[in-house]
Amino acid sequence: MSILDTFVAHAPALIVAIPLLGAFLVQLVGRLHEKAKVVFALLTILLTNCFLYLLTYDVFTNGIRTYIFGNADLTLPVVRILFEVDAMSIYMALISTTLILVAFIFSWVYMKDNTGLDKFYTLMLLLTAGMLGMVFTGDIFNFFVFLEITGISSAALVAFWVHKAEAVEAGFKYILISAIGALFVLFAIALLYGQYDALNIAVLAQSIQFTFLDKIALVILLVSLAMKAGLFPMHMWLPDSYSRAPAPVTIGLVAATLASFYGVLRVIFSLYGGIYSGTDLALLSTLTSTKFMGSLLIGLALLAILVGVIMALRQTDLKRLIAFAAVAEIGYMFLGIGTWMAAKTVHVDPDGIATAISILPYGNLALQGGIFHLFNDAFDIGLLFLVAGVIFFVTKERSLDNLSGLARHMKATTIFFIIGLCAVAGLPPLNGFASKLLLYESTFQLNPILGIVAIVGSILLLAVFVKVFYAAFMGPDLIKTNVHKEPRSMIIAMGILAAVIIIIGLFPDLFLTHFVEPATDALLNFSSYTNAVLIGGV
Amino acid sequence: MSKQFSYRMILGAVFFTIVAVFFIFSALMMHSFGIPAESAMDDAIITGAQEETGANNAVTSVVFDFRGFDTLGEATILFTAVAGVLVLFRRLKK
Amino acid sequence: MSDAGMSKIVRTIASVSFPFVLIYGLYIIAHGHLTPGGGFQGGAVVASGCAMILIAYGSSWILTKTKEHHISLLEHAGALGFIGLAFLGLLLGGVFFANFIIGEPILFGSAPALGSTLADINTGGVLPLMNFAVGLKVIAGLFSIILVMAYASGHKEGIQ
Amino acid sequence: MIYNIPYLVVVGLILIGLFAVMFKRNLIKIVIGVTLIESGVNLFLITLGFRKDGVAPIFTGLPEGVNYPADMALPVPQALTLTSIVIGVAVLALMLSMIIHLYRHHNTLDVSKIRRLKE
Repeated sequence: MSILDTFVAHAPALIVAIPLLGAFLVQLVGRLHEKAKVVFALLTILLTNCFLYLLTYDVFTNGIRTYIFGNADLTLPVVRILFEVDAMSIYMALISTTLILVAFIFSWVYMKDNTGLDKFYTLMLLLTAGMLGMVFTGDIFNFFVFLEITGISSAALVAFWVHKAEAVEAGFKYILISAIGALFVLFAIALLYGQYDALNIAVLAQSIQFTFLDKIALVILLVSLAMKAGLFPMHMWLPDSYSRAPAPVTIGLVAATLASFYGVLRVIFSLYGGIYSGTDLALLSTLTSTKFMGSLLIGLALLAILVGVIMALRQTDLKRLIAFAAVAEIGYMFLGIGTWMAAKTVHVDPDGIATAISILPYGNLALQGGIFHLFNDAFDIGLLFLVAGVIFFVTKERSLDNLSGLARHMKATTIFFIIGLCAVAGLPPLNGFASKLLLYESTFQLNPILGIVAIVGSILLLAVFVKVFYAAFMGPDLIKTNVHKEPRSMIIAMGILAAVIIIIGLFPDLFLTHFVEPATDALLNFSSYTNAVLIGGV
Repeated sequence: MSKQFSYRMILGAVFFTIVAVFFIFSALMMHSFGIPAESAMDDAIITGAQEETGANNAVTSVVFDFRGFDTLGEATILFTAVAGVLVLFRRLKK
Repeated sequence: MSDAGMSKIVRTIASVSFPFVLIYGLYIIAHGHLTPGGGFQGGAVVASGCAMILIAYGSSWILTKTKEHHISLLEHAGALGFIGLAFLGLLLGGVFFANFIIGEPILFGSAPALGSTLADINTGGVLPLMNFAVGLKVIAGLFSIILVMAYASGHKEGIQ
Repeated sequence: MIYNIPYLVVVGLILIGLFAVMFKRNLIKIVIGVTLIESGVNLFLITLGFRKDGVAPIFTGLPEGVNYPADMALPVPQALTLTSIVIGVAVLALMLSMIIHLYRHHNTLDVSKIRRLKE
């Protein structure tokens, strides 16, 4: 076994353990030199990224990889914690680490006037470790632990500017929501544990009977995770915390929200995947509940799109406006899942007897669109938040009423804002268009109204950001004269995101076949997920 | 008491009632207290604790060996909380 | 309030009972793999002893004896010790979190006889070491939380 | 059915906590509600692990005649509860720190007077 194989074999554990170790060390390193902590945090993330790329290559060529903590041999019953990394986990991990890397580069100058920076980087690294743990773990209680790490560290980061009352208030809201959500997740885990005496997702998925208690556990899990992902009726915390956190933290929060969304996906497609992704005739009795859940998710998603966009139109605070746009974007992702669930159909032979269940082709298309959109949402919204951060850093202004004529001073930022604007609104040459087109096509086939609402949402988003563009970047020069150029590190950070957006916008097919489709297939392939654990696939 | 506030109260009350009904139902449908429905994993842990981990205390063997990674996460959470509290009460001026 | 400390009676009783609390907590940590207890529980006992001293003497007095970042250093030591043991498991035992000591002829290495046994402290492999690391972490972590919060409720400007 | 009383107690605790979180307007009471929910969930985990006439899963000085594993309480829920308690402490510490700051900024603990972030 070569050294590279050893690295790959231990990569799942190391990818989570290295940011943890970095978080424990960063305060000690920070005593050496002023900038040492930033450099150290960046190096930690880069090292994590190296291992992640190794693991990516391996998982995309060889399939699911498991890692058992404490003992190399898998024994049944599964008593140890294990990580189960499939293409979907990798897809999420790539998004998270890239966003965190960008956040670190951005924070180089952005945070330089603050005290307590060593703890800032500690918490950011802990946030990273928490998200990576959430997406890699194959154990449901371990998922809860990482959910809590993510929630607590991001709540502390939201309240980082403690001298501002609104920041503390937003942080308190966030921790309240995440604490209650996590406690209900734990309650659902306990319900499942009490019935099946297992905590491994694959083992639980294999043995779930869909009894009344299972249904309650499912509802609790979905509601609390959707709350943390910011789905419509439970999105109230999201604009507050997104808009009051420092810009690098907002990027981290976007990634953390997506990790919760990943939790929703895992619950539907893996934990309860036997019911939802299966096409056996035996599942005929659960078909109604599947379709009902799908319609419910579609309804909430459409409301999220409309409410997010309409609320965004009314905002004058730039970051809050983008946060409401993020609510709408999350709606698009849930629209993908909902359409997939509603697209199941029963084939009936002439005698009226059901012969088969299948998923209509546009269902899978919608799911692909949703998962593709997850990536686009992270990068587009992330870029816009960075632009808002630059504007705040340069002008110390967050209200659109007081901003004007920025294009004269900040050429690069203006260009990045236009890129982000077009990407969020789903205009053709950029990545947002590719994923939204998939969603429009598929939802239109399910019900034309859905497609129309989705398109209207996009158009309104375009209107929102064009309004912002005219208000902030065009028009007369600012009365203030202390507007200076944006620092180089911020341009690099925005440039990375913009480059990714443009490249994927130019080659959406390549990205779709090489990343989105494997991720979707990994989600849908329920038996390979369970067999990787149950039929020792170490 | 604004109008919006009472509207929220009603919504909250409805939500609370639904949660209460579901929770009470789930409590009634649980397996009988004291007779676990299924115990394969825990039995394997009890029998394996002494041999595999060398600990007489099966709970400690779960905490630090079988589910050691959870404990790392738990220690990390405490670390996070300490860092968070220190961040909130840091000195704001250099 | 928390800053001024309390009366002489309270201070005396607190300082007399503190060593007993300390020893009890350390006993719970050290025997974690044999009897009910462990790093978290014992650490919480010791930390509550420290909190008792804090309430009796006040946070300003404590801060003249020790600095917050010294306690923070201890916490780092505990956390690094714990994750370091996990990494050692990767290096020496082949897997992250491997119990690499059990079965080796060193301290804590021997395995107990199966079934009901007497308490033999020389068992458990990495478990007692992890108990110590976690115990240190919990003592330092909880105490620094309590110290900072007690100090902050009396002073406007931050600590450190 | 009669044997399910422990679960009903658990649900009662969780509901009291949820009630406090949803309808109380004092920040400290909201935090008390969160801790009540947490205690309820912890109690639920522990009740799941109980076995009738079982002893603690510890071999040191195990009484004669106990045949394990059938007569021992389940160890995993106890470990999970331990984790959950520590998480609860961490969340509580952070929440209370934030409340101290909110009180400094607003001089009140009433939620309706603190709320600045609306819309």
